[in-house]
Order: sequence, then C-alpha cells, then structure tokens
Amino acid sequence: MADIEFQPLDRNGIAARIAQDIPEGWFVNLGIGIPTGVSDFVPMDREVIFHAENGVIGIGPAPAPEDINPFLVNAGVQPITLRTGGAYVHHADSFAIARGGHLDLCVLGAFEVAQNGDIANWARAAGEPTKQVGGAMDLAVGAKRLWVAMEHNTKGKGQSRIRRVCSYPLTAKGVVKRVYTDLAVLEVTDRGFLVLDMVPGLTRDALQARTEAELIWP
Amino acid sequence: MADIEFQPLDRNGIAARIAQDIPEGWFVNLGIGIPTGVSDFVPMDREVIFHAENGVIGIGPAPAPEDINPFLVNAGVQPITLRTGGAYVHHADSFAIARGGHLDLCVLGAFEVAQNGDIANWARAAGEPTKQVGGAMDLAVGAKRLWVAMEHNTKGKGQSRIRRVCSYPLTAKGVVKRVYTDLAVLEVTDRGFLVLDMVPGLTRDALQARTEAELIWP
Amino acid sequence: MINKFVATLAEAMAGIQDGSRILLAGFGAGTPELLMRGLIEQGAKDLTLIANAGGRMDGPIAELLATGHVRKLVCSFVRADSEAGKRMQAGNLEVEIVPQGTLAERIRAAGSGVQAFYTPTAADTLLAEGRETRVINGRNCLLEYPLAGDVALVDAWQADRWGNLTHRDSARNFNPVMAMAAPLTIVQTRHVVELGAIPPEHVHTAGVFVQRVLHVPMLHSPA
Amino acid sequence: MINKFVATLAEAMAGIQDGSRILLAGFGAGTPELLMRGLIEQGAKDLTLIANAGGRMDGPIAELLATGHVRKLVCSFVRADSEAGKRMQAGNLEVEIVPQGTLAERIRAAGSGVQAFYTPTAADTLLAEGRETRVINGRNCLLEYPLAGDVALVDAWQADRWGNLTHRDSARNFNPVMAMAAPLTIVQTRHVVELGAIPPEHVHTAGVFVQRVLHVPMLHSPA
Repeated sequence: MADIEFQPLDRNGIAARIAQDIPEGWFVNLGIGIPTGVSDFVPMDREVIFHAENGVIGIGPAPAPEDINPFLVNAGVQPITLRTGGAYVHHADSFAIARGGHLDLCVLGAFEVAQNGDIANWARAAGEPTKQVGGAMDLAVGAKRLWVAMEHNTKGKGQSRIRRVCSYPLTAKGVVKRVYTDLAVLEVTDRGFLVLDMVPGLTRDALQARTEAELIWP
Repeated sequence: MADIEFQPLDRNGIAARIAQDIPEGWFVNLGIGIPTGVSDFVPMDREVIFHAENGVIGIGPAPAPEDINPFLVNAGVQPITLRTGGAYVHHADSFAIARGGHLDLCVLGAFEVAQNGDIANWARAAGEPTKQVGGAMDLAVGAKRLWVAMEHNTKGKGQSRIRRVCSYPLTAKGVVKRVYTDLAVLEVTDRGFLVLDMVPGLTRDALQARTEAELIWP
Repeated sequence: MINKFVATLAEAMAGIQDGSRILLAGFGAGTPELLMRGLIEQGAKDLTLIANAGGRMDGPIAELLATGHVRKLVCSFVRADSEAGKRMQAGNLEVEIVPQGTLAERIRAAGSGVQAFYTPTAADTLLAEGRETRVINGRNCLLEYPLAGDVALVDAWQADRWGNLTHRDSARNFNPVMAMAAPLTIVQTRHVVELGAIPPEHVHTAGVFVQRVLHVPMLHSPA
Repeated sequence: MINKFVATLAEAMAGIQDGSRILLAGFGAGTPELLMRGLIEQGAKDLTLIANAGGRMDGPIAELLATGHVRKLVCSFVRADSEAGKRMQAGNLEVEIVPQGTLAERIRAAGSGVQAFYTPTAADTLLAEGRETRVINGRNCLLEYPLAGDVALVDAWQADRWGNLTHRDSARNFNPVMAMAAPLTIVQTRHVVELGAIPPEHVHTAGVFVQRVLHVPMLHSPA
C-alpha cells in the first residue's frame, strides 16, 4: 500500500474539515475531544451558534488567561466566553434543546461507528470501571444530525473503528449521519458507508484496507 | 326552622372567612369567583404569596383604573398588580408549580363537593355546550391542600351542594380538604363532613336540613 | 449574518400549508393579534388551532373561526356564548378539551423530546374516558402525548436579529413554551433591539426556537 | 414577615435525616461547596447523592464520599480515577448511571408533578436492560420515573428574603431544576439583596422553591 503518499489529518485537521461543512445559521453542539476544536475553525463572521449541555447558547472563542470567568465553563468544564447574542438557560431547558430536535448538528467523538448508524462512545465493555455516559445518549438521539469525529483506526493495533457492527456497548442506534476521520469523510446510507472525501494521495484500496466495514463509492 | 335567627354570609363574607385561616408564608392559588376575593381580606403585612396560572407569583391589590397595566392580568383576565418580591414565569413553569405540589393551598369554586372529597366544578352534565375546564383539574390534584368556596345550596331550588356523591361530572376525586360556604365550614374526614364552624344563630338541625350529606360534629 | 427579521406581514406568514397545526400563544395579554390577522389573510385552510381558550364572540380567534378555516380547536376552555361554542354546538367545529396545565406540559413535551408522560390531572374524569391510564405510586394517572405545532404564533416585547426574545410581565404565558414546539415559530415584537442588548441571563425565549420576527411597533398600548 | 435567611451553616443544615436523598447542583461552576462541607459536619448517614457527576479524587463530592456516609450515587458520569470510581470498584458504593438529559428531566418531573415519562434516550443501550420500553411513533422509548430529593443543595448569585434567586452565567445549570425537586431546598448565596431588587422578569429561581438561604459572601472568587 502506498502509505507514504498520503498524510492523515491530525486532530485539528479533522476539526477544520468538519468546520468547512457547517453553514451559517446552524445551531451546533460539540462533544468533548476532537469536536470541541471545531469552533476554532469557524470564522466569527460566519455566524454558527454553539451550544453546551450546561446551558450555554452562543459559545465564543476561548478566553485569554487573564480574562477567565470562573462562572462560565463549557460541558468539558473548560473556561469559555459568550459571544454577543448568547444566552444562558438551566440544565433541563438546555437538554430540552438537545433532546427536542433543536440542534441542527451535534458532533461527538466515538470509539466505533457501524454502517447502520450505530454509535459506541461511552464504554469499551459492559462491566468496565468507568461509566462515562454524560450527555452523549441525549445528544445522539435528539439532534437533527449526528456527525462523528474520530481517528479511523485504533492507536495500538490499528483496528478499524468503522464497523459492520459495533463491538462496544451502544450509545444510540442508527443515528450517525456522517463520520469524519483522519483519513476520510463517510456518509451513512441505506447501503452502508459512502465515501464523500479522502485525504489527498489516499487510494480507495488503501482506505478499504484500513476499514472493517465495506465502503461504497459515489 | 328558626331561619330568621341567622344571617348567611355573602360572597365577600365567605372570602373573608377563608382569609382568616391562611397563615403568613403560605403560597396560594385562588380560583375564579368567590376565591378571587380572598386576597382582599389578607392584610398586606401578613405575607401570603398569591399565584395565578398564567405565570404570576405575588399578586398585589387591584390597580386603580388609571394604573391598569394591559400586560398584567390574573387567570380571570382581570387587571392586577404585582407586589414587591413577585416574579413572572411561563405557562409550563407556572403549572409545574401548581402540579408539582408547591402550592400550600388552592381555593376553588365548585358546583358540588362530596363527603369523600370529590369535587365537581366544570360542567353540569356530560354533554353540555360549554367546556370550562381551564386549570381546575391541574390545581385540584396538584396543590398540597384544596379548599372549596361556594354557596351551600343552589340558588333556585335550594338544593344541597354538599353531597354524599357528586351528581355532576368530576373535576377530581378525593382531593377536597375543606369547604367554606355561606353557612358553615366543613372539613372532609374519613368519616364524612365534620362541621368546624357555623354562622352565628344557625342550629345543627337547620344546617343538616340544608345538607344532603350527613354531617358530623366535633 | 443571521437575520430573522421579515419586512411584511405577508412575508411573516408565507408558506403556511393547508392542514397545519397552529399554536397560538397569549392569555389575556401576549396574544399575537396581528399575526392572527395575517393568518386569515394568508388563507390556509383545514387548520387545527391550539390555544389556551376558544375566545369570545369577537377578537382574533372568533375572526379566524368565522372564516371556516379551522377544522379543530384544542384548548382548555370554551364558552357557550362564543364563536367557538356556537360552532361546536352546530357541529361545525371539532373541539378537544385539555386541562390547562396538561396543555402547557404537552406543548413543552413536544418541544423537549418527551414522547409521552403520565399525569394524575383529569385521570378520574370524563376527559379520561376510553384512554390509557396507569396507577403510579397509588395515584391514577393518564397517559398524555406531545402536542406539537407546524407553526407557532408568538408575541414578544423585545427581539434581536438572532430571535432572542423578552416578554413583558404576564404577557409571557404560553409564548416561550409554544415557541419551542413548532419548526416554524413566527414572532411579532413591539421592540427591535441590537444583538447583545438583551443580557444573556435575561433572555426569556432563546433565538434557537424562533424562525421569523416581524416588528409591530404600534400594535400594543404605549409603554 | 417571610424571612428565609439563616445565620449559620449549622442552622442551614439542621434536621437532615439519615437515609436522605440529597440533590447536589453544580457543573464546574455553581456547586454549593460550603453546604457540602456543612453536610459532612452535620453527619447524616446512609445518604443517596444525586449529582451530575461523581467528582474527582478531591473536591466536595470526594470529601463527602470519604466519610462513608453515602450509600448510593446517582449521576451521569463516574471517572475510574475518582473517589467515586474507586469506591464503586471496591463494592463500597452503589452507582446508578443516568444520561445527563434524562437526569435533568427526571428531576424536573419530580418538581413538576409528572409521574413518569417516555424518552428515546438510552432506550437501545445497556442502561435499558430489564427495564420497561415502548415504541411510540416508531421510536423505541424508555420509561423514566421522577427523581426527587429530600434535600436540595443549591448555589446562587443573589437572593432576597423570600428566597428569589439569580444564578450567574453558566453557574445556573442544575440549580433552578433541583430547587424545584425537594421539600427542603437550602441555598448558599454570594449576595443578599432587598426584596424587589431582582426585577420580577429576571428571577431565575422563584422563592416558592426555596426554604433556607445562607449568605456566603467570601466563598466565590471576587466579582
């Protein structure tokens, strides 16, 4: 395989790629991890309104250290700013937004995505000693569109996270619309993963070789 | 019967009698009709907080005609004032208060009350050409205490509204704690209506003669 | 730049389909009366109107009903001596009576992704006849489903170009709740303000729930 | 005269019983840390703690857990490397994981008289195992019950003597919702204001939901 001829995106690169596809006017929730970085790549004059589960509507750029407001954090408990036109709501109202279909888009990280749109992002096994559900199950079923941002393959063994069937416990069934990885952009369709984009230099064969699910092409 | 020796309360008299029994600090919803008048008989220095279904917390005295604010009405769509310390909430939050057990007291008018605490106050027959439910069913099941204010007997035929069993369609089952009429104050107990108070000059026999349900005495 | 303001009443009401479910806010105050007039002019038929009450012999609800464009009314209260009451008795209007708190909660459910809920309100009444009930913690409860609109008509005191709203005094009532429960929420506002003029902790209805805003400076009494 | 202010932390925490269910608000900001210290000092045992997350190796939740007074934790998130995670793995702490939105909605249900509700959240996951589900409009939904507290611990920015509160910025989070869902809501506030100083359209948590308020002027960072 001609691996030397392409350069996988880094985490910021994935975030920037996603940012390209978000039009002005969308109301968007960004999960913890790669997704949080997406807002850095949306120019302020393209008005996209970012929501955080803890009741923040209209997240602005990260503050300078001397401007940190301890009363203002995002869902990852990082200091943030609020942009002009933003608003605060309480937690039940915030999840009314998330669960009630008011988010044009939610971007989550994941361990695995399956070709039927299943997502697994909270546990690697049923009995593991961590229970990191948070708001992901609410966001996954509630948003109008769910996109996933993740590395295409696991770090150690290089196993594919793009699956025929998820092997980890599910976060939600059949909800993922699109996956952005360091290698490609995949749309979940009735027939399986449709490749919308690949990093320059990557071949169809090389991508399929790194992917457990069968890929389809436009 | 020695009818000439007692004077039934008028509607204001019933309201004033109820006001006597409301202690400072209670949070209270007053229904349309006789109950609306109760607040006029609670002195401002006894702090009782009155709630209206349309999201008003802390109703004050009625405004002078020149002070009417068209943006501020009660659940009967009458102009009101807000007292210092009051607040506005939206309709779902207002009924969260009413349905969530946060009202110390609700006072409603009624057509009939039964000795098991059933109340009928929205229709005189199943098929009648008016459907005046409003918020009564919510308030009746949601408040910590439900008191009823009404005339003891119907105007025309003098029939008893204090019943063994309600003859009109129910608003709610088993919720009335106390009834204030123009003749008496009745507590709903496991054994039936217990007479707590009567207007001066009224005899036990005269009250029972005007009451379909069997009364019990302290 | 996000800008939800529209210039004319016709633009505000454009595209409302026959058969739409219309959420109409207001309770003595806070009724978007001009938008109701716009709905009549727009001419959509076979409507379901969801409002607190069925109105009187005059006023915006009576005017809309008089067009014959409303097939069904969902509300908590119908007076016998109202346009709605007369049409109901004549068999020209289907009416669904919902207790006022259940009405507000069903609309909120539609806006917040709750697919159904149990409430003791009305469980032991005629309104429960033939419907699903369940005893929870010893209380008889009625199963209620969300009540969504295709369109919500909303009144505001202030609005900015993102659609953030404030509502004045008790004119708030159903406005924030109905704004949540329709994919097309149309607002009439007394005041237009700059983005950021409403402090973020004082927004009553967030712009995410609003699609179109029409400035109606002269409709309300002055203040 | 209604006056919900108490003078001391001991007075604020008085009467909390063994076996109580404690709602603890906060999400990075808005955590009533002094009241948590008061709860430890007060000494009630066999507690159920309901909070967004299980905390870390230090901080108020870790300190409370270290007393051994918490039997059960209900939250959306437990880190393996936290006091809660270690106690859970050692079998010393029962943990119920609830998705964050379902957690907020269950608490709101408790405060608003909803006896149960159906949500698609978590319906097709391990969290649904052995539980009641129902297909509504083609979506698999999970039946969820209200989550009430015996006591709610709440943080505020301003409070008046009726218990009306404001919350600052994103320190609002669970505070207004949890205040609704317990018969004893105890508040720590940074600022005490005169009755009427909070405009009626800007109250975030109405006094009806509040029983006791403790003034804690120095706890927060200055502002």
